[in-house]
Amino acid sequence: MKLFEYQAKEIFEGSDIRVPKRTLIKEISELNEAIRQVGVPCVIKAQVLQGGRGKAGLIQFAEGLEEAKKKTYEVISRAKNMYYLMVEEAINIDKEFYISITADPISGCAMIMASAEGGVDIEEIAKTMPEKIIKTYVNLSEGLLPHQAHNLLYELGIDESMISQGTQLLFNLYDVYCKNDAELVEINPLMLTKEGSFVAGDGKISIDDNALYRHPQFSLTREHFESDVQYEAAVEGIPYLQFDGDIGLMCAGAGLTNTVFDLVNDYRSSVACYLEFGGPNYHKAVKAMKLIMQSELKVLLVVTFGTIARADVMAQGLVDAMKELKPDFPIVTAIRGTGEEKAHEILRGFGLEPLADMEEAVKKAIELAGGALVE
Amino acid sequence: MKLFEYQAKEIFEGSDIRVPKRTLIKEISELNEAIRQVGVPCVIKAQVLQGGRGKAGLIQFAEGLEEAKKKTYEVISRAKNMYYLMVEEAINIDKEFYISITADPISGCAMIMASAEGGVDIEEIAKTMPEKIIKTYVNLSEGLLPHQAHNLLYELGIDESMISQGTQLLFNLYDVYCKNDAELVEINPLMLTKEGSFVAGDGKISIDDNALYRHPQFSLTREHFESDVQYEAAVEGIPYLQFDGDIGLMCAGAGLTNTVFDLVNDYRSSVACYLEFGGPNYHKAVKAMKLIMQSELKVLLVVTFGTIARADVMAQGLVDAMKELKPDFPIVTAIRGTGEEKAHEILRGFGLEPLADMEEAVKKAIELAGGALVE
Amino acid sequence: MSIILNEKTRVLVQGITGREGSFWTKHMIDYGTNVVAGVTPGKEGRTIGEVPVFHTVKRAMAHVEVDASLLFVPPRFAKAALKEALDAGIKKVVILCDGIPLHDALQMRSAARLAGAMVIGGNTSGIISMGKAMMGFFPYWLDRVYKPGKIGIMTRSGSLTNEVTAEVVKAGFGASSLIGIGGDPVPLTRFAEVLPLFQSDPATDAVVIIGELGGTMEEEVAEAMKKGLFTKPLVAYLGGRTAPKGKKMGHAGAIITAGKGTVEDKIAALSGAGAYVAKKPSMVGELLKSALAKHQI
Amino acid sequence: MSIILNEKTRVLVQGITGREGSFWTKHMIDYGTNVVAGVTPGKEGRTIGEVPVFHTVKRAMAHVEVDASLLFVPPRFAKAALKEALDAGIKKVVILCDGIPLHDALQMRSAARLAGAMVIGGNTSGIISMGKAMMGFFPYWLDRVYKPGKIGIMTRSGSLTNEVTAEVVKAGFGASSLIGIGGDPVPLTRFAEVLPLFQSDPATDAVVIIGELGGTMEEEVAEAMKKGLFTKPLVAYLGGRTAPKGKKMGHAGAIITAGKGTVEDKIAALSGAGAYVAKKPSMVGELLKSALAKHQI
Repeated sequence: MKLFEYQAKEIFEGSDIRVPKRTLIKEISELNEAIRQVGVPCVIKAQVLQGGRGKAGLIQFAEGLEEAKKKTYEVISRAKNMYYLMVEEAINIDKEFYISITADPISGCAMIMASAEGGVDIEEIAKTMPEKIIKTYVNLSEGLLPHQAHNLLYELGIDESMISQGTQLLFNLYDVYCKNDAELVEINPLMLTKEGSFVAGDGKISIDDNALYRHPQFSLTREHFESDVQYEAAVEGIPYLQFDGDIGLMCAGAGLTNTVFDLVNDYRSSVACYLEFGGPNYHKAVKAMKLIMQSELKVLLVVTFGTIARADVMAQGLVDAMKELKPDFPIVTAIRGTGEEKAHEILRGFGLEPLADMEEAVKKAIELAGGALVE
Repeated sequence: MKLFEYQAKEIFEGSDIRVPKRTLIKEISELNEAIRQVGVPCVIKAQVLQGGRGKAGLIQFAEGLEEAKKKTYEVISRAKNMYYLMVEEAINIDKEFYISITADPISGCAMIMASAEGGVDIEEIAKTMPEKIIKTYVNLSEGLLPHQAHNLLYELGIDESMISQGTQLLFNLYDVYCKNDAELVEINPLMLTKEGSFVAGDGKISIDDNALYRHPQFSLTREHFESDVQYEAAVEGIPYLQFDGDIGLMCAGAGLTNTVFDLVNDYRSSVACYLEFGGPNYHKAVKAMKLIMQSELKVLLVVTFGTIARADVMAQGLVDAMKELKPDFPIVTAIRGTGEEKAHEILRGFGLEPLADMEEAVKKAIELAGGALVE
Repeated sequence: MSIILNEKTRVLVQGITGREGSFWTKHMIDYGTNVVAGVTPGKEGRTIGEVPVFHTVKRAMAHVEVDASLLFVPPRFAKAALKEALDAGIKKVVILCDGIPLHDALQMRSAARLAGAMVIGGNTSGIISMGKAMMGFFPYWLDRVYKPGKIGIMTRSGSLTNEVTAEVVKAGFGASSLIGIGGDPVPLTRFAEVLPLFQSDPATDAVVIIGELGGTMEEEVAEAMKKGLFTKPLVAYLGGRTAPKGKKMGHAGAIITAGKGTVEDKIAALSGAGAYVAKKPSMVGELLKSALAKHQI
Repeated sequence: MSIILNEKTRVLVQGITGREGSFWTKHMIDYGTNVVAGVTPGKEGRTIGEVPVFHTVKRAMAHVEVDASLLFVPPRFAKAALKEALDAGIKKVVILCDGIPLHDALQMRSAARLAGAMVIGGNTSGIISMGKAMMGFFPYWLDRVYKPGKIGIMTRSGSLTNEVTAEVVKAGFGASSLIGIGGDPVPLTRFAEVLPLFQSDPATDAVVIIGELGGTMEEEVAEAMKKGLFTKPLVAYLGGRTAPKGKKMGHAGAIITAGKGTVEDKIAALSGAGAYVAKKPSMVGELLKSALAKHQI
């Protein structure tokens, strides 16, 4: 679960990481009061989850109130699915750094990445100048050790006078990573002010969905999703992605769904939506169909090859869903695995032709959608 | 630093370990009110640090108010150096266990010891029936693991219905051990009530003196010591023990002091007090002498063989102390090590004969104290 | 021969009395697996089939010898259950559950390495040595998929495994051992760590890996091949080739982040190391045939 | 020959710029110790004598090779400093400071074992290989104590070491290596762990241990002797024989608790294993002579 910048900065503040003065507003009428609080010059920042806000014009600098108004209108006009705007004091920056903590699956450690090339796209630096990224591995049972922080900071070229504050910052950020079961915590840019303070210019935190039960303070709300249907699917625990193609996928098993996704694209057709109802969701065909029917699609393609996720249960669910919801698009099925004979019987009984081969099913779906089979 | 039972039980309560209802009183006039609060039958418990309170008659059971008064008088008359009495509800006991956590220096783990033979002297059980003590080793980086708690409890023969509460108790006790940098936490007896609860019947906690800087909530107070002089010495950071013999020891280095202690005893004389002014205290001769002079002693014996603790500094300190405090007992010295030539010069200059041999010094001291040299 | 598991391996099942645990324990025994004991705290004295249940692993091992443990426990207890198995000295563990918290998985990976144990999972159907034994849940009754043979299979995806393995069988082969390393972002054993076992297994002629977008495990396989640590023919199928960047594609591990984990990169690495990469599952059989043929020349 | 340390051992000093650290570094160099670098965060670029100072161990080791590290840091930083040394791969560490918190010491003991490192201390004067090198503070200018020879010495007590070693020298001997394992309740290396080094050291003919009440280290020595792991003559002097039960006698490690740690028990164990136990320091010399004489027959 990705948090918004304003949420990340609240967490930072609670862990003694300095952040700029800022106010959250919902509409332009609140701008005057916001600027009174944070002062000018200021920065107007769209609170949306997408990356690259700077390039997209969703972060704007303003010298005074009038400019701030103009920039706020600009940001509002560009942002999609935005609930809040942040008005933040402009910081007197001396230098910018990058810092993040993620998981390193090979060592089983937390990995701190830092770079003196802050404020820019870290993926770009990782590709073009990997030597400019300093990596430190922290064993979770041991925690971050002082000498690790020192080595990292000295290697970044931090001035002696800032080592102690930098060490504290690293400990605080590591604390945020651990306490919140984070997949990612990132400060980019980490600003070193001319007055000699480290201040978090931006904040990204992503909480591990599997650990949300340990953190009831975080809950997925509508704001975290691009559309109502994605929000509904998430609440139901069904992996669901929306695209704008022709063929709806309702498959069991992530790997299989990805494969069908590739096949559809390979044959130059396109995916309308991606719904994965395997594992614990295999009996949720009706709910899945309700979600699917909120997309625009030409054909629904159902592919499974299950073990615990029984073919007959899924087939019956599909039939029930069709009876109840009467979808108006054609449905192609390749439902296989445990209970497949019974599944095929159920499908035939409802007038659906049960295919046994995935590729055949994909081709059939594309044909029904009116697409060409160009490989 | 050893805590009193009442302090241990406060800590237990703060960590969700159940303890009986209890009230602390300072004098007999508060007894009525105390009993009104905890009810009868009750237990009167002297709050002193010595072990074996039960055998010493410092814990007494009373059926009603009158008996309680009588027992309270008894306890008061028997207790030395007591500041508080605890009046505690009597618990309906089904079974008693022993449980403690200490350090295991070999493995570098915390060691949980438990026994179904609770309420009695665990050292006795350790000697006579070591197989009745169950030991579990906990790596501090990992913490106590659920299966360790389960194995321990099943091995103790705890009923299935109490495993979950027992597991929680172990986690809470381990928490007390870690959070307080304890050398020892002990519950003996750990009472299993007829109503099916684990209740801490007694509580011993000893905090590591070296870690007290991390726990400013604990401070050594006069109550922790048998005498004013021991308290004073502790505040000064000078290891000091009081005995009732003839010869005062003021030596540098713990090992050396112990050796002199043995020699004095071997020669059938006796030690009046044990003061160790080596290490960081080697320049504190005047303060040491002030402490020593509060004991009754016939001769003062000063033995050192120092490296950092310079002989000349200690000799000068001793001379300064004699000038300032004018002790009325004879002083025998064997001050050696770094700076010994200068030290001997200083001592001679003040009319003291500087001996070079420890045994010779011990013998001389005993002779001056009027003791016989019987080996 | 087979790797990790055979019909003699003495298997313990942690969480044996749960619904899935007891159901699949019976299937495992039916398939030939030597299940010697089960563990569920509070349930000592019961039996599942003829398998005795104990409160703890330590208590079970006071009664029976154990070579490997299978964890049928919910994700939030997986870390504790693994530590219990490792503490008892068990060196092979399979963890099935999906949804292990990331930070737990990191600590589990650390603990497993420290203990020198091979811990497979989580988020997997488990491992199966064809015709001999299985730890996990596989529809072994589907004989168009679960057929003994000489192809080693490693997979990050349960559902895709049936699909791809069916193609292997369709081409006239069968499997020696099938190792589901699971779809989590921190698999407790990685492809490249299983590879040496297949290399030294005389019953394995070639290996099929079923990978997907995300992570760097396929690149590590390529690395191992380049170093000459694996010299048998290797065919790979990788799902999610056309997946958009930054989206979690079903599996938590299937995400492209920090510019890493694209299937293009993986294909390039594997092809560069001499592996055969199938564009779709139906190509796996043919590639295996030609790989084996070339290898014999 | 000598154990752990000789004149070639490349020694790093952590906390080198402190008052004690810089003072004793000069003495160590004067004695012949090969001090190659020092560490104090924030002090990189300085020198102590000719020894360069670095911010961190890692940075020091980017410039010089290091075999052993000596910690001149206050007790509250000892754990962090040790972990820094271990992380950098240093396998020999001596920690001098008195007052390491008990829970820190436990974790340090765990960490040292995990790293396979020999960590000596805390609460010790250190170690000295007579006439060659020292890590710690010894008044080596007292030649009635610090004389090279063929007796290995291990001690829990700094002050008593001078006293007892003087007796060894008085009897006509000298020391090969003197290892101060320290007076803490959790010594990071125990007597019995040093013993094998003396056993295999051709320059050591016999060993003197200077023990005291508390703990079980002397009993472990007896155990090792019984098992035949140490076969050279061993003379022990143990302080605190007449100490009352339950009182801390100076050293935190010198306390009799849970019925364990009495000197009587230790004497019985050592005598039973064939060691010679001196009742007082002045007997050590004579016992050594007769032990060596008997051993030659």
